[in-house]
Amino acid sequence: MDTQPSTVGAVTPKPAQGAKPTGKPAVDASGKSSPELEHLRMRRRLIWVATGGFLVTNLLMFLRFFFPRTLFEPSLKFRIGSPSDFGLGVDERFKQSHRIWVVRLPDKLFVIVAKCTHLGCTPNWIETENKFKCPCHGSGYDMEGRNFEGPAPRPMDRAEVELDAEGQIVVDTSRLYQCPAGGKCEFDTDPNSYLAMS
Amino acid sequence: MDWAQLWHIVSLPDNLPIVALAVLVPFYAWYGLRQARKTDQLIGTLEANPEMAATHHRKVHPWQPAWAREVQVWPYLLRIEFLAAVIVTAVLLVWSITLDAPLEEPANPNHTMNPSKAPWYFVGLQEMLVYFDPWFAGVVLPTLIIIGLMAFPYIDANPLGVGYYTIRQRTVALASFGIGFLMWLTLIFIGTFIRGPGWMWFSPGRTWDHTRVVYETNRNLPDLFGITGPWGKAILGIIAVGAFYAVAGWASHKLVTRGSLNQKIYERTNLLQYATFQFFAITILAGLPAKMLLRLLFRIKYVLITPWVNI
Amino acid sequence: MEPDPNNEQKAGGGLLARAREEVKELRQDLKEPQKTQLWKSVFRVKHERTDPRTRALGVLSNVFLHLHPARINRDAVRYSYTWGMGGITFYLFLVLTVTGVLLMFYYHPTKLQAFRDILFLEHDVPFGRLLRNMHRWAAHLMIITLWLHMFRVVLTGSYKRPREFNWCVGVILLVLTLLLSFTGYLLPDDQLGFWAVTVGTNMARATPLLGSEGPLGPQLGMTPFNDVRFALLGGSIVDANALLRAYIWHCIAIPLIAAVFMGVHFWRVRKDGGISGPAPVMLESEIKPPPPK
Amino acid sequence: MARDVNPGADRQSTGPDPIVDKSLSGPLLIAAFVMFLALGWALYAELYGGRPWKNHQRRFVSLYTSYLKKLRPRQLAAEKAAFASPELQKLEEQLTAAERSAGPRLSEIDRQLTSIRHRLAILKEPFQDARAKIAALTYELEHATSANGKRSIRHDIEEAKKGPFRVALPPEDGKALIVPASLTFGELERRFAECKSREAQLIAQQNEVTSESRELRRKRNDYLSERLVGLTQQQIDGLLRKMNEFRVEIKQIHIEEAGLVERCESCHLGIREPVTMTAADMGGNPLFVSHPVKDLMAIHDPNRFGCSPCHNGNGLAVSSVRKAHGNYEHWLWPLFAKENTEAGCLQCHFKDRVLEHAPVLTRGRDLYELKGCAGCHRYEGVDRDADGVADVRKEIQNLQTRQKESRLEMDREIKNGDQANSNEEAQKHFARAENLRVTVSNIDAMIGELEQKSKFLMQDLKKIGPNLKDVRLKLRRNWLPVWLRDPHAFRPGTKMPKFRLTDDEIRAISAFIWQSGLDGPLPVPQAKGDAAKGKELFETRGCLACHSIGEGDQRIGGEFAANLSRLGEKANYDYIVRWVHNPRERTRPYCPHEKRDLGPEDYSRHGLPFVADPDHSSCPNDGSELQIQNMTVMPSLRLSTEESRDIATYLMGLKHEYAAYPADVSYMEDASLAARGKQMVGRYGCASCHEIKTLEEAPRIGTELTREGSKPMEQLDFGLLEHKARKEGWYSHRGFVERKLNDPAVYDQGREKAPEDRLRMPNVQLTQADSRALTTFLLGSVDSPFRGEFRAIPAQFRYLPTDQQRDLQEGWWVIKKYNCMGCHTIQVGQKSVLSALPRYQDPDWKEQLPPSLLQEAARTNPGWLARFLSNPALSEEDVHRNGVRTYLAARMPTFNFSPNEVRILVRFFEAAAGQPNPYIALKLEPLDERERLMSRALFSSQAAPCLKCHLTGDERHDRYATAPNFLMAKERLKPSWTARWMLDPQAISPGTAMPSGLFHRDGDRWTFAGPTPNVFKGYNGDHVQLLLRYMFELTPEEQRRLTRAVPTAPTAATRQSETVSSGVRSR
Repeated sequence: MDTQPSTVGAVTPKPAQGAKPTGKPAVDASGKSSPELEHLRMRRRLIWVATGGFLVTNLLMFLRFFFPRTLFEPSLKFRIGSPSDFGLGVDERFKQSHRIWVVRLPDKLFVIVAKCTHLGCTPNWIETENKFKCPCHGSGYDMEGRNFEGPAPRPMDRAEVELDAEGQIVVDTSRLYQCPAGGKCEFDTDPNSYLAMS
Repeated sequence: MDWAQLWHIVSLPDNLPIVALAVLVPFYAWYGLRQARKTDQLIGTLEANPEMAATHHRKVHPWQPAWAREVQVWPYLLRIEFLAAVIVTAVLLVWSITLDAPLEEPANPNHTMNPSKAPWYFVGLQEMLVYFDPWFAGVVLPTLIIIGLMAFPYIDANPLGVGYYTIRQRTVALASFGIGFLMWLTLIFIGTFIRGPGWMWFSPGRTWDHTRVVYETNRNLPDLFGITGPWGKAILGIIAVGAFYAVAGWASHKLVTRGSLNQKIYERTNLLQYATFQFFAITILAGLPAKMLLRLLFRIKYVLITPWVNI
Repeated sequence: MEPDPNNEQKAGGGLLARAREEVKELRQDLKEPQKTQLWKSVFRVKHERTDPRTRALGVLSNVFLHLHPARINRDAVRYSYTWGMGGITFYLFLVLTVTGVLLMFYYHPTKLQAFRDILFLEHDVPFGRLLRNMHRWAAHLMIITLWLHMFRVVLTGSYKRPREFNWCVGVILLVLTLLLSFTGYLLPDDQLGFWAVTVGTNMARATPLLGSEGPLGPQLGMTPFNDVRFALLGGSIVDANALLRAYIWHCIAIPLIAAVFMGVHFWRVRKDGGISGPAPVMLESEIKPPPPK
Repeated sequence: MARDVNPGADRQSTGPDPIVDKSLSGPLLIAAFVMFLALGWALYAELYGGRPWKNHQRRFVSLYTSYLKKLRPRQLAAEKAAFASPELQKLEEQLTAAERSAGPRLSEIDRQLTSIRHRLAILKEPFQDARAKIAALTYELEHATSANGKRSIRHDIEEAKKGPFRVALPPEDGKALIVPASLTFGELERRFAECKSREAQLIAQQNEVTSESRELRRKRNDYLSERLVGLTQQQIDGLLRKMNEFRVEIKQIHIEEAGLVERCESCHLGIREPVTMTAADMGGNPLFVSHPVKDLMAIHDPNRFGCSPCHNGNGLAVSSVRKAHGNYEHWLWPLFAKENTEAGCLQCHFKDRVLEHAPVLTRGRDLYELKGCAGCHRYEGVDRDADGVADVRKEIQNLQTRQKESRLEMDREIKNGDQANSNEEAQKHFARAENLRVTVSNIDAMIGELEQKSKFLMQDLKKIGPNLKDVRLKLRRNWLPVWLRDPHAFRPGTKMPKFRLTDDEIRAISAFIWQSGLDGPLPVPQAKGDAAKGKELFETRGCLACHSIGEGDQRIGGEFAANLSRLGEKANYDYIVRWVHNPRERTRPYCPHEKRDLGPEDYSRHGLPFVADPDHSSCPNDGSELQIQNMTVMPSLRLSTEESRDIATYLMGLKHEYAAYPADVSYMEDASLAARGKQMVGRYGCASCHEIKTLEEAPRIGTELTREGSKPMEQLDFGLLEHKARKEGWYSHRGFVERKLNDPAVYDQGREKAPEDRLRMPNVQLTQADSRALTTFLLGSVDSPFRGEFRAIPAQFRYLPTDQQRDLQEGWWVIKKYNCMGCHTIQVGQKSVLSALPRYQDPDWKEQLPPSLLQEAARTNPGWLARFLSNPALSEEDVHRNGVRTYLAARMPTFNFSPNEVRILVRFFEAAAGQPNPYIALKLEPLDERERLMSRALFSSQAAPCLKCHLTGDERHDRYATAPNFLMAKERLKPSWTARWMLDPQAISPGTAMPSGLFHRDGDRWTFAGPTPNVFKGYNGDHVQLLLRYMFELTPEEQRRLTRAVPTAPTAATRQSETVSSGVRSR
């Protein structure tokens, strides 16, 4: 019944108008189809493809648009120097700037986030008793940040550490490792939670 | 002849629209008027033999009785709309890829750009500032233009020429609008291409030199007659303006009532309509060019001088 | 036309046969989606037959298309008559809206950030430059097409009774478009925009009665701090406030107003009997006496 | 079409319907296709077209990787070599030894640690579990409401604490058998705590035991790192790894607080790499080189300062080079050209006179003063003395007005007090009056101070050119016009620029100059001297530090002052003698108040002798401060009249015989010409460099250049060349300045101008390098970069010098002003002009070079230094000699520094040597009799022949002495430094003749290296300290006693031999 393929051809790109998106065989009333009609149907397909492609690509562009190439956020990754800069024990150099302690044990080095696991106060390192003591509610942690007194539910979290190309330690405080009481302890198990020292 | 300069101005991204206008407007004018001419011929023939007029389908477009008088919007109109959309998109894309939108120095109130121009579609107004005081060029005039445009259909009492291109049936309307449109475009062209640093007049192809010096002393009409007293000035001004309105009014009346059709239309026009028409015609269509010429040719700044307003 | 699956299943199905049936059905649907319930639910009309009625329904029942009548004067589809400028203008408005909204994602209307944001758009936002250019050029193009539209309307005398009011609406739309473009000009906060706007608003300063430098303005106690220009800029100079105001006018206020007027404009086109022509010519001899007032 | 016809319309069709039967698919297809292509284009532009950095980064990775690979083996070899070195071997051995010694204890500690940790591990689980349980119960207890509820919970807690907790602990001694124990919570906790603390102790021990080996290891690493140039093996590997993990992206520095965004490193990827890479290293691609000056990067860390604050350019832009470098008209801060980079420094260091890392810029500043630009073009902070005078005058006025006001106020208060109707109110008023009286007197004091200051400033006020009031006394009349026509021809390289003068202009000017000259009192007529002697003197006294002599390639000497090769052609002998004898001697004092030169008549009118010197510096007529000396920087060399005559004779002999001068210059007496001449002189601003009668207060004629670098382009007048400039691409500040400097008249080309409107700037002789330096300086002179909305160098970048740094810069102004560096070495690596002269290449003359002042203040007592600077002769009567090093031919001149400048200089030297200010001498306790004997013995012993070289004041001896007199040490030197000096002079000033190693370390004291006299037997004090104390309480008679003890002064011959043999001669 479609005796005017051209018209349909014209409108196919707007499927929303309820025409047939791709022409079903353009056969006129008497059922015979002609090469001319075939030709038109071909065109119609091409138009459909071009326009459709255009719209789809636009959609993709639209999505890409929302991911700018650069950001202006302060980075939580920072260098703290090379391992040889840290003697055995707790290093308080970065407590002010980044709220972390760097702990160096004979066999490994790791970074404790200076945040009491009880209510989030900043504990103090007490050299003489070699333990961390939280001023707020008296939670106590040993030099590895493991809680042994007070209300703290679990050891202090540790930040991810790794060595970069030039042998500098890179700390990433956005990646934390926890050791919940009773739960699975990520310390030591996860290779990124500490640096092995020879 | 400084071709580089010329090219520089013409090729400024922000001036491209004006270049486009320069092409499009003439084209469409021709495109429309061509049809108008056809129609007028048809009208001519039909006026000539009434019996043909009685039977004729009265369109320039071909028609056969077997053809439907109406067609489906879907698809016959929509397909055209779609085509238009596609073309515009393509054009816009290419344009946007090839030409970057201008971005100049960060805004700096302490450093005036020379020349500092309004956006091109307002440059016409800025150009008017040369001929009139800001309060007129910048405020009154635009308002008048807008009002004039709005009043346009209410003034036009011509019953003929609705829905087809024609000239002979609508000379007055077309002429008045045409003049206005043309004037607006001309102003834009002058403002963009002719006006250089210091808003000085640089004929096309002349180098825009911000150190250029020109001798321009403007005088006021009264000075020509050596009138100094404030009253004298005011009176002279009023006389001059009055005279202009009288003459221009008379002339335009003669024009508007030429020909039998115009005569008929004039008769159908009531006083209010006619007065408004005359006011706008004289003030904007005649007044502006007149003042511009006075200024450009005879370097006359003000005609009417009063303690409050000068024109 | 296709056989009813239920019969077949009765005929002696077994799961396999049934499944085959399902698949067959699915294929059918894919071949003729118009038949599926989903399709029907979306496009309220049956479309299997392309007869005038269906097509008319197609237009009328489609929210985007129902601005159009179902059928129009056979010659009105001729480009030679319409020039299509009105439609293009509207299309450009849509383009501007889309690109504009996208640009807003990366733009802060503050003195410190505005310019930097433009640089940011130009240099690393994906497609940022393309979008910005499109936005600007579309704006220019829109003004051109607008004028041409107006030109055509005058040439064909389409503003005449009964369309006078719609013409007025059109004029308002013209003004709004210019304002839109103008307010947008300041947003990059560069010298071009800054001085363009300064020049533009300085004219407002000279408004009679309401401007601090206009005739009779000072006499009425107009100062740079209480006149029209101040109201436009939110200050006596083009500064942070002006930027913010331009931004809000440009992105929210004026587009809304314009949209409303556009609605009216299109609505009136329909109500005033579609576009004016091409109408059969009328002859001087056929002028009827003026209608009684 | 059936369906388009209204129902009932006849169906038979006629011809195709142009609307209904036309197909649009053709145009549609094309349009859609075009649209699609356009989109493709857009994508390309987005992904590649506008993103040049993508390719750059890929190229960089490949280039850098290959470079590192090349580097690797080289470094490997270097490391091998370093390891091979004996020192390192030694360290290694020590290290292994230390580790071995620590070994057993360590292993013991480790064993204990492991066992403790094991115990802990066993204890931990039950302990923590119990603790958690108890904590939970406690919580319940706290929150329980009912009394018996609490009771029951308490009970539970008790139960919980009882345990018993069964733990199988291995015994402390770590024997294998395990005793299961059942404990209560208390015990459990106790043990846990014990273990914890034990562990801590052990770790501490471990730490302490390993400390030595750690120390050694650190040492070894340091040793390696300082021996190894460049990178170590694993560093290189690290970098290679980095390259493998390299991500192609915009590299950005974002400095939040400064609002700075720098993406330069998206393309300049090599800049911060630890390796130094030249373009050659990176396949000839200059884009990837590392920053040329690593030290600068160290001071200005890019992470804090970014790039564009120094280099300009658009840090945000990455889409094209043009945009990124800001080389387009709409970017106001285009990248500084390579040869002018240092301009960037000036933006923050605009107050600094000398910048260590910016030689070009510093040279630019020097030239600005040297060539007298400052004469016509004001530049903030350059003409310090003149500005200073003005400021002081203003300040004084303000103070005076304030004083008047407070006086009036005071009277009012007193009146009120008298009329007060209550006693305490009166008291209040009188009290206020009292305070005011104090204020008034304070102000008096201040004003006095300021007047002093202005006096000093006037003393320091100098002019670039000679005083033209003396032309008649000094010059040959017919020489003047020749000079004016082309100074560069007469004296190549002179400061005097070449004005483009027409003949009659020259006539007029010379006429005016000549007639405005003073005609008396004439210099005293002088007898001829001995030219040969004069030559010697001229070349040895140090004149050549500033002046040059000889022409073309014969030219030797400094560029600071005039080349005297043709002096004979222009000058008047008597005047030259006077000048050489004392250049500051002024013919007539000038009174700035009356604006004229005073003559004898003014003095006689008040019955005063016609003398004007620092003590008689006030005007006899109105008492205002006079300008009593010639405003020249040339100092007095304290030459005797004979010497002056000799030198003058020598100089007058220098002339071109063939030089011809116009015979008839009678017009120079023509008064009418003079009038015109005065206009000319005013117009060309001669008075800004010269003193000219009636034009003393003439204002500057040039534009101010303080902000030249940031002037809006259209304010630079390119004249008719603007469009040429645009076409040829030098329409920029740089282009403008460079061309202007090379040809000051260039922007008049093609302009129709009356002579008096033409550009006045004269041609200055500049080498390519010089004009580059000046351009750099001017480009950097920008409007305060800390203002401005979009691009501002944030305030926290501002350079805030410490007091010492400020003192340094202050001092540099003076040092440059008087060209101290002509004779002395003041900056590390800087060579004085003298040291470059042929004469001083001979080793024997090297001895004669003026001292290097690198550590001056560390050596000398500031008080003494001040005294020395203001009077280098250190004596009022016999002045024709050096104060300290009488043996030097070159003479430290008398500069007539004002106390201001003396203070500045002393401060400078103290800052340069990092000395605390003020200096407090430390007290040396006096010698007792024995010690005096001992030191006397040592001094006069053959082993330590100090007095052979050090001056003693004895004529015969001093002829050969080449070291300062010990008598001076007491007040001149700082004991601490002297001690260091005696120990190792070579370390302090390499190449000095004073021998090192006179003493050797003996336990905690220094003892004399040579054989000590017998008196020393059983003395266990420090010999250096001993000598030091002796030196610092040395008296003339003591010295005389010594000299008597020492064998008679050696003959020149012996001296020579000794010089060679022992070289025991101090500087």
